[in-house]
Amino acid sequence: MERAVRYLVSIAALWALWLALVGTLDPQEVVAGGVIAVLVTLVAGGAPFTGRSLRILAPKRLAWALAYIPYMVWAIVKANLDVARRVVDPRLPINPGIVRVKTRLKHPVARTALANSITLTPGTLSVDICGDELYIHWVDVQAKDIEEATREIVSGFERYLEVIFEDAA
Amino acid sequence: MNVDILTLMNLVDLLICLVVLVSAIGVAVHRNLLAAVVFAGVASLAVSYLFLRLAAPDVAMTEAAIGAGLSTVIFLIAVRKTRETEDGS
Amino acid sequence: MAVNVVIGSVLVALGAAFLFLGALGIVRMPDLYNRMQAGTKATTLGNLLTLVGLGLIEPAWMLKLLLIALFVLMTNPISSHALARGAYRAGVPLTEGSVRDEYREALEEHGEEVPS
Amino acid sequence: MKTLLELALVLAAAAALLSVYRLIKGPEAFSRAVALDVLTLITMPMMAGLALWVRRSIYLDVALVYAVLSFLGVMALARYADRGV
Repeated sequence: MERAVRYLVSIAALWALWLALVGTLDPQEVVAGGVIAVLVTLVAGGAPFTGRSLRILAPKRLAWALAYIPYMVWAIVKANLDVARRVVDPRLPINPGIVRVKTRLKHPVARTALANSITLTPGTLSVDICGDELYIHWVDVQAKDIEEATREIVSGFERYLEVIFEDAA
Repeated sequence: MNVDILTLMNLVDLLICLVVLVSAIGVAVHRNLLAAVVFAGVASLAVSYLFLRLAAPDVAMTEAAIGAGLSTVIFLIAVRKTRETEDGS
Repeated sequence: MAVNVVIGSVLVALGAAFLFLGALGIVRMPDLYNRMQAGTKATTLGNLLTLVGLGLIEPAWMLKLLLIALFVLMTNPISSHALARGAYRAGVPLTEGSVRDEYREALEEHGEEVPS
Repeated sequence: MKTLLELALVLAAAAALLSVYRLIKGPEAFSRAVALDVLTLITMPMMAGLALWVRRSIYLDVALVYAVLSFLGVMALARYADRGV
């Protein structure tokens, strides 16, 4: 049962992607997209939605994911204004270094999303993940120790990503 | 400053031609093969834009697939299997 | 003049300005990692704004342009992360004025060789 | 509105010029790779703008293909530095 649902979700997602890319509802394209979506799903064994990640479609998680979008957009805009200010300033005010932070997230997808979010936000660029520690290049190092760095960089995203991806929350 | 859009586009085309020239020279002169691979990627990017400008989207798409995807990966595999600089270190 | 064309043009110009700032960043910054900061962030937003602006000017293409923008938004941080990691492990140094490097300490703790 | 689009084109061309400077100068191969990444991200909106100018939506597909494949190329470069392709 679980397996059949997974296959159906995969087929629907691939079909929707095909139709979005061709941009028409011409019957030819609809039929071709359906056939190719089924073939790809059978060959890949429902790979895009394996294991427990189907549970990501629960309403609470979707609501938090929707709330995450404006938060992220605001963070990206802030990041860019920050970069613009630093780049056009003739004195080039930077104070760079690599700091270490800790994350509570366990799920690999959640960690990937966290690293991506960190890269897109003000002055930080994730360099490596090992275990639950992230190494982050920071243009303007403010924090003195690992707790402060974690609070400044990671906590804001963790609050959302924990609900969206983790089981415990 | 009221520049006609056609002449502006032609100026940009000239700039892109210059980029092709510069990156081709870069491929030829660089001893570090990794840098040469990057230059080849830029050359194929610029050539792809020029094909698009000459109203040949299919050729541009092929150039993108071959130049940016396939040849970069194949060059990197070849460099890894042999050596990193032309002098042999 | 239609209002969507006006907003779209403004967004395209703004996005091009951010692209320019990103390129200026990679020229002015002193080392690879700082360059990558400017390059990744500014060009991602510039790309998003230009693509969405073009979509507003031509609403029929909005869906496809949004797909391209979403793809860029998801892959660009990954590629810059991978590039930064590879560069650090290949021995590209931080700039002179860097205040701290906890990554090197951790790598040395794990007994991994880092060329410098 | 045409003026704004012209301004955008000039800014994008100037950005391309700056990143070509970094491409030539770049002390190590990875700085050049960053310049390649930025050049790709500049070229994609230029391709989309070209699509708008000639009103052919197939030009957008070229930009999409370019986005996918340049990601692949940069990832290959990064993996090369790490432990081989």
